[in-house]
Amino acid sequence: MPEFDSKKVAQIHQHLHSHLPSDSALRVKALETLLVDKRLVDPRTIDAWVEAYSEEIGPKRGARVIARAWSDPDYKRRLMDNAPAAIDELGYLGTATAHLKVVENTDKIHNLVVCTLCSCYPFSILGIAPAWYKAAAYRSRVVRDPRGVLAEFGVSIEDETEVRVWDSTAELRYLVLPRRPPGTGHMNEEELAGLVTRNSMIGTDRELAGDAGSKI
Amino acid sequence: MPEFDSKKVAQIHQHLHSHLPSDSALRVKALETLLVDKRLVDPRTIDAWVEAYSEEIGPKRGARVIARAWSDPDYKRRLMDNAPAAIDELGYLGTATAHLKVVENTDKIHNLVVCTLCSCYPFSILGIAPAWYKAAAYRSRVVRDPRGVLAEFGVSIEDETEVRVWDSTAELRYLVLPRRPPGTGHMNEEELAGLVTRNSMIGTDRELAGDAGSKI
Amino acid sequence: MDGIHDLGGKQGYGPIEVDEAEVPFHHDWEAREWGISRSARVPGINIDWWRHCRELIMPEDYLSRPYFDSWAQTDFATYINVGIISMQEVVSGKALPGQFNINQPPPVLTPQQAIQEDHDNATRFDSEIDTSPVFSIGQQVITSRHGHDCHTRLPQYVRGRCGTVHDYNGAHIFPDLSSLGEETYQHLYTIVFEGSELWPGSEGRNDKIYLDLWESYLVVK
Amino acid sequence: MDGIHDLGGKQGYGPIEVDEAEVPFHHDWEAREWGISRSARVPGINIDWWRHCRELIMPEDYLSRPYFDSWAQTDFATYINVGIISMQEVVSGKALPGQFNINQPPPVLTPQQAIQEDHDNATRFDSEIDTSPVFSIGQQVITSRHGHDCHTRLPQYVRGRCGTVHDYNGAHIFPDLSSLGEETYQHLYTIVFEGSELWPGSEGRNDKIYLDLWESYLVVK
Repeated sequence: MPEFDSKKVAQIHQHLHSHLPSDSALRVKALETLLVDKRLVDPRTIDAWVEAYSEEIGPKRGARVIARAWSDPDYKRRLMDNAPAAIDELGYLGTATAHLKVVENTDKIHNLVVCTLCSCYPFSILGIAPAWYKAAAYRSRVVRDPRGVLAEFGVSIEDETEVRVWDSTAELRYLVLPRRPPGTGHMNEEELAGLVTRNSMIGTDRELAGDAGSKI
Repeated sequence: MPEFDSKKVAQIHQHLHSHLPSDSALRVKALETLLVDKRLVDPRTIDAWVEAYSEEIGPKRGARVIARAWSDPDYKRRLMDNAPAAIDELGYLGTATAHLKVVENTDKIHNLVVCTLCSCYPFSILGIAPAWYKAAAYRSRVVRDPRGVLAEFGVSIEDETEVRVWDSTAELRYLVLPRRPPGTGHMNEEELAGLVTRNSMIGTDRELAGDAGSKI
Repeated sequence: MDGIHDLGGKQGYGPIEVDEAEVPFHHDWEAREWGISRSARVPGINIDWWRHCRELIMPEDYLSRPYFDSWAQTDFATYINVGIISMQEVVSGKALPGQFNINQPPPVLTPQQAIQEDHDNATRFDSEIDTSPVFSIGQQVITSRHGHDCHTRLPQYVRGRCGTVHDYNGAHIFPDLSSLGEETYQHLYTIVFEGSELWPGSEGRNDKIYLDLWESYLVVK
Repeated sequence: MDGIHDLGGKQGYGPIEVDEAEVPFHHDWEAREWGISRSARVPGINIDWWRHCRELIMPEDYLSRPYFDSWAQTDFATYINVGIISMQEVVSGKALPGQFNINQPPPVLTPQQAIQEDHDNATRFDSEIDTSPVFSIGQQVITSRHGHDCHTRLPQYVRGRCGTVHDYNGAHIFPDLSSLGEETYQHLYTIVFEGSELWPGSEGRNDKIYLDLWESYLVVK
């Protein structure tokens, strides 16, 4: 059990600053080596997690949730009411999504998600967060100047549109439900999922194309 | 004339981050080389300033001011009323001291000086600021936990003593007038000046020894 | 703590890398660290304590080192703190005899089992509590003016500010105490702030900022 | 700007190097930079603009590089900004033909002349102005809740706080506009704050914090 002593940990960080190699790959290698030697983890299990999050768990899951919500009004209702249960209808409940909430874009509202204090992210439906989501520039700026940040992503927002920024300060996580692009009435769920970009589910993308191939 | 455009300067800093050598000595050498080549400065003039601030302009000046204030009640009155004029009686007016103020320690009051926003310092009477004065640790902590900072300097302050922290946010500068050590009634000004430490004039030293040799 | 991690509204961090390639991992070591973080857990190191340990990274390292690198450093720090890894072992780069190790081999998972475990990791952080929530939806509240020296989830940019209760989320584990090893629960609200309440020069911009805040962070207006 | 430079009260910066050797310069390059900063001035670069340019250094560089190194970088940035040095010249490390340079050789000073010039550098920043000061000594005031995007000398840790006017210092050049090239003057006060007004857990500690603040940073309580 830790002693929960901040001063000690701060000192450890100062020592690590001096004693760890400066190259990130070497640092992580050193950590893995020690943990494997001490039987705290098996490298094959690390492999398994890497493969799970490279192949299966990623933004494709979120896109399928969005496509179903677009296609099925009852599902959308369940998703807005109780997102964890609704995503689990597809088997996507998991790490960091037990308190998921879905926030819906409309013509008058645009939603945008951040975690200013660390980098909380709904892993089991969006996979690994993009590097920019975890970087100081995005975390610092998006709550103060969301429209400027959106412009940097190539998204222009009309002045009248309300911008809602969701700062994930607790264990709630947020998924943006983007607007269904016009002219997609004929598409099935799989085709619709192909229109959904990862960024549109974070809120740094807004106008989805109705005719594109898979984006994710 | 600059355009006073923050964004442009921020971009320049990003470019400098990539293009300047990482070693500080090389960076300054590169600056000096360019400025000398462009006739903006003569290296002999740089030498002269370095010598001035290595030999003549330094905390010895401040110590002489303090010693005179201890020895001469009239001088002390003038110093408290109008520090720039009083230090110039000794010829010590100069860079960053035109709006100097002196704050006096007593048995019940301890003064401590900082500049949280940059590192303002009364150069012409104390010389070059110590590295710790300019470092994030001192600047961040001393306004929040002055007694903790003092303890780190080996100075313990009774709970009843009022601690006054002076954050130099404008062009005013502060010089702490420490208490004259007991048992020094027989000393002349020069001997008294030898008792004054640099840190006591910043406020990170409090109890001066009455019998030591030169500290500065 | 008012640490370097509390980035909301801070200025000077430059442009966002919007053209980043859309791949889960940009380097193999990032993937390894992710895998380690998923599988090599240690009893007693809860998420709030781990987050606080990440906040305690030296500010210059926090800003200059890559994200997953800071996870690795936090893992090192928490393992060292509980005595599982020694600083000597960090320096030598290998496990030393006579130090902590476990007799039983660790579990071996297949990718399919990892996906299943991810599903089982849908941890809930809420709980029933005896007291009723003090605030109701639509009510105006003011946030605390102060933080404190330990872990807290009330960012500086919303301290001492007026907001409105947008939603009530049940009682959730209180991170300020959880990070000290104490499991207590408090009512958790979603509070909405007008941008103009938070930022100079943002009047009329039609921006709203939502945060999930615990009851003790709030006072009645 | 709410930049990395605004360090008052921020946490996580570790211990102070109290055992530092008491010498003016710890490295020759520090001395060179000091000498450059004293003698190689450029018209139009006033102290407030220069300070702001230092605040604009990338936060990771601001924290990780030595102090006088940040002066050199600020010099580079301000010289580049006015067109005296080009980025090309930074890369090549030498002055290139066809770029800015001056015909007349620069002045050559002896140490004694430098000491005299230091004396002449006792610049005053105050001026008579037409209006009377709004606040009087002993009066309670509240500081602005907000900063702004440019240079300001109202630190975050005293925003929206209640203090008392301790002293009046005449009208001084207003840095928020001076850093934009506009020379205006405002009444400048010394405001004293109780530690407990600023910091959690500091009740009864008998700490007072004094700051020199311009009139437009303050409102009547």
